[in-house]
Amino acid sequence: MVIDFLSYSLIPLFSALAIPFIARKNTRLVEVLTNITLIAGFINVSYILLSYLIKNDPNIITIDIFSLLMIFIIYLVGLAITFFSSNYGIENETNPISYYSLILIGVSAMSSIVITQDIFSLYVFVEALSIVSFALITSNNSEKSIEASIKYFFLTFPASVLIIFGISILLLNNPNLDFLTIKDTSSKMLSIIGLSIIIVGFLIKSGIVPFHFWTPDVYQGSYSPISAFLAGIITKTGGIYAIVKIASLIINSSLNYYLSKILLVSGLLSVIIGAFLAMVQKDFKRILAYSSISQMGYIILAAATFTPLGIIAALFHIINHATFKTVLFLNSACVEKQTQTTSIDELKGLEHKMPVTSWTSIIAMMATAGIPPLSGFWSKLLVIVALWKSGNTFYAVTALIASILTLAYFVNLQKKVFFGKLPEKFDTLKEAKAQLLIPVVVISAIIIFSGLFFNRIYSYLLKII
Amino acid sequence: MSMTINYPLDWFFISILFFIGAYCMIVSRNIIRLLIGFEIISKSAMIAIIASGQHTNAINLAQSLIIIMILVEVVVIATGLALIVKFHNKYQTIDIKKLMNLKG
Amino acid sequence: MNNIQNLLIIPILLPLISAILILLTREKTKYLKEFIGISVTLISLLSAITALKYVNSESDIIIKLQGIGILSSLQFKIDQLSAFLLTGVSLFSFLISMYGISVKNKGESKIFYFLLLLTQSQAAGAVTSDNLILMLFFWESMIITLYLFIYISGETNQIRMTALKTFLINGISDIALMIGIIIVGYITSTFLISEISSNKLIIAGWGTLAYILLLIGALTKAGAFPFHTWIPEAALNSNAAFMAYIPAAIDKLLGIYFLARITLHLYTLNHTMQLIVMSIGAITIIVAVMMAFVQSDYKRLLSYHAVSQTGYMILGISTLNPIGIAGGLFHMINHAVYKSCLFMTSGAVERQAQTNDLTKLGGLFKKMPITAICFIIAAASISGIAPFNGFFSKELVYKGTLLTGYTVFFIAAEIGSILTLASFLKLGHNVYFEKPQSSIENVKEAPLSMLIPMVILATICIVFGFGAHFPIKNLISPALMSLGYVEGELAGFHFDNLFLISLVVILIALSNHIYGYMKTKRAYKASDHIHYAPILSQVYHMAEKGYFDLYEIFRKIFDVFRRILFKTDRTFDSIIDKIPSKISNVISVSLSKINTGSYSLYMFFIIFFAVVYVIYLGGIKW
Amino acid sequence: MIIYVLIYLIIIGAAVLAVISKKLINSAIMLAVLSIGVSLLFFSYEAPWAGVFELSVCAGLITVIFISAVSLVKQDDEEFKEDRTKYKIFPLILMAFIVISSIFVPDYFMKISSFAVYVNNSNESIGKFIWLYRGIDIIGQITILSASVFVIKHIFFKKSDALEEK
Repeated sequence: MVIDFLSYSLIPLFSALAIPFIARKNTRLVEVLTNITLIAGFINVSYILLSYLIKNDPNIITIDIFSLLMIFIIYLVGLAITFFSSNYGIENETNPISYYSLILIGVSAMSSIVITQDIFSLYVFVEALSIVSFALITSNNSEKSIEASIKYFFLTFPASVLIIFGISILLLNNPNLDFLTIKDTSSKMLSIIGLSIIIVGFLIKSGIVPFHFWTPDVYQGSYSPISAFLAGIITKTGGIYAIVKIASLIINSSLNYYLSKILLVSGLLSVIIGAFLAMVQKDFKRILAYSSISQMGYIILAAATFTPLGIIAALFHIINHATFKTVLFLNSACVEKQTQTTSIDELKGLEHKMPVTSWTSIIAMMATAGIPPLSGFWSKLLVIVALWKSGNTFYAVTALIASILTLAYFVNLQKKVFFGKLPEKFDTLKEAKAQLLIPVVVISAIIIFSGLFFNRIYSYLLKII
Repeated sequence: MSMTINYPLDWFFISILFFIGAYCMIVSRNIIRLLIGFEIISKSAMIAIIASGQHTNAINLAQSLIIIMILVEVVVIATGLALIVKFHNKYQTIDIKKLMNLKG
Repeated sequence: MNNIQNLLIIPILLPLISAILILLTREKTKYLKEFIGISVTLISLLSAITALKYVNSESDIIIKLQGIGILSSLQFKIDQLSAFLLTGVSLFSFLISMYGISVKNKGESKIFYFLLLLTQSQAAGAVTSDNLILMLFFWESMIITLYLFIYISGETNQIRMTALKTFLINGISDIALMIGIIIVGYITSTFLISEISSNKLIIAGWGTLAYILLLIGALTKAGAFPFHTWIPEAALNSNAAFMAYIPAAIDKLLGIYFLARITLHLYTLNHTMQLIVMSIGAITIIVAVMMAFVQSDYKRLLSYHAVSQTGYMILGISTLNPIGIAGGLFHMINHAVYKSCLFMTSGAVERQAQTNDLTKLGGLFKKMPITAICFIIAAASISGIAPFNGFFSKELVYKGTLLTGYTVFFIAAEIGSILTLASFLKLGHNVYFEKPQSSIENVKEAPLSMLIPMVILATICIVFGFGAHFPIKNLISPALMSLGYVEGELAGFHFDNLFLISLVVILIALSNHIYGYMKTKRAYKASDHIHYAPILSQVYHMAEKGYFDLYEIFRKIFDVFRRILFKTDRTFDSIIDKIPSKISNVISVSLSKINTGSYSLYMFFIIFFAVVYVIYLGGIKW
Repeated sequence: MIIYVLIYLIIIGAAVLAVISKKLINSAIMLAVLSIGVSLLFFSYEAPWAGVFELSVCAGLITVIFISAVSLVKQDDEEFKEDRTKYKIFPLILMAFIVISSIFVPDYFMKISSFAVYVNNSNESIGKFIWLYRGIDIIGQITILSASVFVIKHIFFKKSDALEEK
């Protein structure tokens, strides 16, 4: 545990506990309190990050940069979700007190996940996060959301059993479950077996092919702002992050060959199958869900190289992907709110009426597809370079070709939803409220800037390992 | 001496228990029975922890983990049952096959 | 020195910036665009004249784009030739921007002035660049303005096709030019004109190919045979301001400038190549003038003459002796002056009488006297009648040609002169003196904004004629010096054999016209006896159908290729496009069928694959 | 040795019965029996704290929650007719699995256990152990408990309640 960062997880937790007492009647106060908590944390972490980025002096801070970046993105997405929700009119559909408390607890649990240095604690916080998220999914009490929630519950909780099995194997040759201890014993067979089983558990939790079945159903069915929260950060922190973290522990192990192979295969399958499935979907959110699977495949591919560059690429793609997916899902929520549908057969020509939504979506889509100079291009480039340098040329080439598929389904989505002629029934359509657009605009700006100033960020990322 | 024999035996029973739970989670249509299956495989995981701890003479570490796991499990089961009750109130059924609207 | 350099950026940068400014104005503003256009081109003209004076009296001006690293070799250099061209370009931009105020079918005037200023900037850049790549940049960007100039003239399909044809011909020749420049750069390992000229290339090996490619670029820009075919079509399908500006003036200036540069400055020509270029000149004169003679449209007739006169310039440049070159360059500026003037008169007539068709025009001398007088002066100039400027430049070309010893080219040039005069007799007679048609009885004189440029140009015709030593001393001789030639006694009126020959030419043309007129009683049919002569009528017919048009020939050949390629493309397309999309669709649909939404199936897959993974990873293979 | 096997047999038997019994209420009771068996196992492995927790929380609390939940959905459970063949053939499948796993699993884990490293840290008391080594999990427990409170509140929130409050 990095004690320095403990406040990032404790403050939202106490804030969540305080909400029911402070704001029993006034829902506005709940929103204000939640947003203030997250803004404070966000400003704090951005200040540390930016001072580090700008001054670029290694002596300023000697902390865990890996965790700091993850905390930054957790607070960014969390803040975007709460800010969005507070203008989305959630009080008509759900209980704002428990809603915001759960989001804060989720942020707290995620922060704990990224700052903890113990694999069992990781498990505990991941369980807490899962509980929070399945409750949040059902926020609007619709039949779809309950179906999504039940599928999420029954299909991902068994994965924690695999994690425990892995921990029990780890116990055989580790006096405790500290990451440093595990790193020391990472050249031993039992550690690798245990960690491999844990990784399988996290593969299920993050919805990598062939464990991807729950992902699209859950993302499609859940309450719209929560879809963004889930796809944007929860499955990243609760699944992929753990895999990358474990991969970073066993970089130097000589026994990671089989693990590497199976992760490469899973990653590549995710990239390809996710993209193929995204092409035939009829629902906006479902396309995004499959795209999410596809993109997480790239992260897994990068992590599977077990090289420092691969870990950097994976981390950078996690962060970038969190930004794209948050923008896209929040935009889909805006579209759903304005048009009452997410079926792409009914939507057309929204560009004319919802320009900001349309253009931020296009930026995020282009970034996802890896169009230079947006941030997604660089992280995909890093992934492919890492694959190539580690000798997995076949996977590098296939991943490169598969990114064309990404472009294919996003072009299709853009064409169907945003471009074309506006149907008559949308004549009275309006752009979403300005407050709903602020988060997506800000995150789109971050996408563009992190692409433009990639050289700075890259030198920063290099210090992780 | 019994330790070296115990550990494989433990895992033999753990695997059986896991199989029972997994079978239940796959075949059952009754949503409460799914939770029962989940409970069974969770138990198998707990036994795995305690067996490892006992095998390496680190039983206190294993115990401390088990205590936390039990708490987590209670919370998961309780919230899961709450979700099931909500599902039941909405759909007036406990058949998981009714949940096939999201697909493709 | 620095001040001079800054001043000389004006003809390039100022029009560019103002062009963009004009785009920002509203179409509705009254005379704002026109005012910007006129004032900017006037400033450019003044600074060009300053440059000319400076260059003639002091030294060359070199402007380097410093501090831009890789771009540092992109330099502008203004020597006497460039300064001369720069002055010419700026002069015509200024006159046309004034003339353009009253032209009707020029499209949105905002776009018109935008293109005009852009062209001024590009042309000024092209003539002053010392780096071939930089020149190529300005040169090639001109095809876009050229295309747009024609495109904005109207919305008919004909205009679009003409614009496309223009674009393709110029584009292909620009590609040839580009390849030529690349080869030159490859041979000499520099792109600087000043460096290449200090160690001239010779016609051998790759150098030959490069010269031919550069020649194609230069000749296409100048509008010589056989790359001229877009000009007559553009004459029918665009406005008079454009015709007076680009094909009549700017293109001639640039094309001949570049021809002079490559022929005299970059290369030492051998005898064969000289003959080839001279032949091109002679053929251009004859073919185009033959076509011009039988036209029955004002602008189209002029446009063929614009091609024909190019032949004289090419002939003059390719004589490779100072007198011929001086004639070529002098003819270039003279031609720009009188042909611009002629196109302006055609524009004035078109504006006032609503037509350019010779069969419908007649008797305009009384109704548009100033226009008519300008026309007569310019027509006399182009026909080479004594004291006007065309006479002197043609004399110089003839002299130069005779000095080379090839009398055949001289004869060709003289035949060209005869037919030129004959066709202008026909044109002038028909438009201004024939009895008026009923449809144009209410015609009035053209507006002032049209008359002023015409009068200026007609005055220049006279001034350059009577005082021919003035332009030769101030413009042509310095240019010759910068090209490395020392002139002999050029200026002045010589009462020698050539003058007598020109009198003979006038007599033949006059008698031909009178013969034709007496035969048909209509001025516009005065050429019929040649048009419908036994063999010639067949040739003319084929020419009108485009059998001799390279573009049309290639278009027909390419049409076959196009069909074949289209079929192949469709086939490949279906292979490449449809089959993968079918396959991917099949894959996607079958994959998505697995996602039935059934929890049990999902759970089975997840547990099954988890067990497989765990067995694989925890297997005994470690 | 024999006592372990007996306890395991109780556990396995209770698990099978929990799966195949027709009534949910019986399943819930069998789950309690299973938990009791597991806690007995913990006691016999000299893990009394874990055993006590297992007995009180899993056998007690969870069973109570289960039974109350089952009684809430009782009516639909009785109406709900499921194809019971898959439960009837389950013992056979289980036998087959036991045979297969008895061939591979003990061998594999025998090999695994030979790589184990013996650590002796059982001297310290369990309370001290939790506090010293697993202190961070206390935060985890606080998080998960507070999460559960809000989750229950969130799940049982009805829109009509909110409207009444307003």
